[in-house]
Amino acid sequence: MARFVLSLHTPPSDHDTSQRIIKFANACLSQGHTIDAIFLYQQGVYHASTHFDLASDELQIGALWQKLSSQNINLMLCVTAAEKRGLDTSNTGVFSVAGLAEFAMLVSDADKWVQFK
Amino acid sequence: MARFVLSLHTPPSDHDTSQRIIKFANACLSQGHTIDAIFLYQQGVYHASTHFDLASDELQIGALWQKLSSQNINLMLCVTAAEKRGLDTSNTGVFSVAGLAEFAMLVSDADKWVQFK
Amino acid sequence: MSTLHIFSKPLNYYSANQLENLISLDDRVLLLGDACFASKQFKQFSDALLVLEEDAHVRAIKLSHNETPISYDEFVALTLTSTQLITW
Amino acid sequence: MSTLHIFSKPLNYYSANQLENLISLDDRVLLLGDACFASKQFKQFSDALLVLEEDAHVRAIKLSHNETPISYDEFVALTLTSTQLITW
Amino acid sequence: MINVLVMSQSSPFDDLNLRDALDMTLIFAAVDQNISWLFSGPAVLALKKHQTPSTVGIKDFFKNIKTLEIYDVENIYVCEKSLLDYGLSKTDLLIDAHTMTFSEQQTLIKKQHHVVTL
Amino acid sequence: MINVLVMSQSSPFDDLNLRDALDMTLIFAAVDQNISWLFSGPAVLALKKHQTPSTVGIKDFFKNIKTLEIYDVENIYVCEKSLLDYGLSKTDLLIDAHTMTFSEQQTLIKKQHHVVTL
Repeated sequence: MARFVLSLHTPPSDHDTSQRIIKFANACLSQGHTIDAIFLYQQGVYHASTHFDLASDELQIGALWQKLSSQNINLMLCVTAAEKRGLDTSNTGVFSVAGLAEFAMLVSDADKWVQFK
Repeated sequence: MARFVLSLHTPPSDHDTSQRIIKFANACLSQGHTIDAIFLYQQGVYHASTHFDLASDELQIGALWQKLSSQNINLMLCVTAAEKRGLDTSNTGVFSVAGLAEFAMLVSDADKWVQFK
Repeated sequence: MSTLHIFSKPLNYYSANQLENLISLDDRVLLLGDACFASKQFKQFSDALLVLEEDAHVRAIKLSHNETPISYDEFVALTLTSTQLITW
Repeated sequence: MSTLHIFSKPLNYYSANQLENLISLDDRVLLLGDACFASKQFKQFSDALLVLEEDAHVRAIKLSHNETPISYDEFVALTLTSTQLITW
Repeated sequence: MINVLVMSQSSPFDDLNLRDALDMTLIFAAVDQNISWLFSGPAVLALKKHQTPSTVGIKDFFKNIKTLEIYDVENIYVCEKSLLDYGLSKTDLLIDAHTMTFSEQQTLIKKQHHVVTL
Repeated sequence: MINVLVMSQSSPFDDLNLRDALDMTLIFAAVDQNISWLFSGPAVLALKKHQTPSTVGIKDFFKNIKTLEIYDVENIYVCEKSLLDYGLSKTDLLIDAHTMTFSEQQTLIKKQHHVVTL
């Protein structure tokens, strides 16, 4: 069984990439692989906002992250990327605030790093 | 004297476009033109966040917007664009929340609409 | 020992990248999202393109004979049998 | 009656847009930001390119003889003497 | 009444670009301006029939594009060359859009008060 | 110790892409991995000397690129063809980067455990 790290670089308005990283993550887990982290970087940090107001026919990305987090995946966001982009880092929902060093160490131990953008 | 509407489509992490729209706006005003609105649209809505944490050698975009707003310019953001992107629309600093219709009416009366991206 | 090259947009989105010079003959090319619309444009990089089946289906795209449909499970497996991954 | 075409990135960022077919001979082309690095690439659209002087200066770019430096005041004036503006 | 042209060049699921363009088009129609919408490059794929984004949880905005005619948005234009590039013919399209050569597109641009790229 | 390659293809002031790549490069050096950074396309312009973004209020990240050597980041590579495309020679560059042909770039990629595009 392999160890994965996934990074997400697109903002939450990119619904297509958002649904794809969730499905990829679920496929990893269902095959018995480990996901050491999903890391929000660049515009991806905005996924950790808690202020979405979406119609019911829109991709419910918050609920999808919630569901993933309940499977014990480490959902992280890059704190410096977030601070520069105006994300409220004191209120990041299911994502935990992390430094780039922590992420780099997880990547160093992982078998595969897959970027989503 | 002419009436301008400016729209900003890039996120606050695009420092280059950010400083350029501010300078263009100031040049308009110093020539005696009117700016009926600066409108945040698409990723531009994130400019209205109040949670930036920037080092002192970074572009101080918040202060620049503040200075523009003190010159009586209508700083607006598109509410639907913001809600979809997770911006906290109850706390948007010097920007006021507006609908696309309000913007379209301002454009219809303006001499020039300049996009910044 | 093959690299997996991953695209999610039509080729014009990547024009700066001089891709034709960086993709080896034995590399694999996987199309996701809106890249599925543009499989013809990617043929120059690989004779046998891999296409995420679900994304092609959503876009009403019928795959041609030298395009291999890939499930999410196969996508995961592909990353493990590739020595490098590049998401362009 | 000329359209002002505004660019802020090198030409490869706009490859989908079939620009050569949409820019008329009597149109004007203004380069901002990182487009200033790539003035040679934009020569095909207009013999006389306009370049935002401050952006070129920041990037240590020396303008050649058929590139006209433009101040912010001139940029504002240009938008008023153009019938259409297109920010690509 | 002023002429406003929305130009789309993004691929259909590139962020919300096509939906933003749709909103912009509808709103200018709603405030009684003469709005046109031009699709070129990969944006022409947003007019392709039978797409089903809701099966992956994404809003079906193709449904909304189909309603443009109801809202009196009649000036929908498609770059002829771009259709060719993506192997599409007029019968593959959701709506009855007018195809345009490049020179027709130039003429369209020259008629506008405002042109917006989204 | 693993091999990680950061690939930059954005123009210098395109969002924070070049700065994100710089951060990523420095952090992998800091956690003692064998990091390489390859500049191609308009990204090679981020190595051009004498740029002064601070005069327009933008952080001078060129200063930070110059310090890479201090942090033991030695594998900085530049696409030879891209330098040519932008009329740059090695003496125009901030730092002593190694130029690479496409086939050398392919070889570099094949040596990596992880490749990240930023």
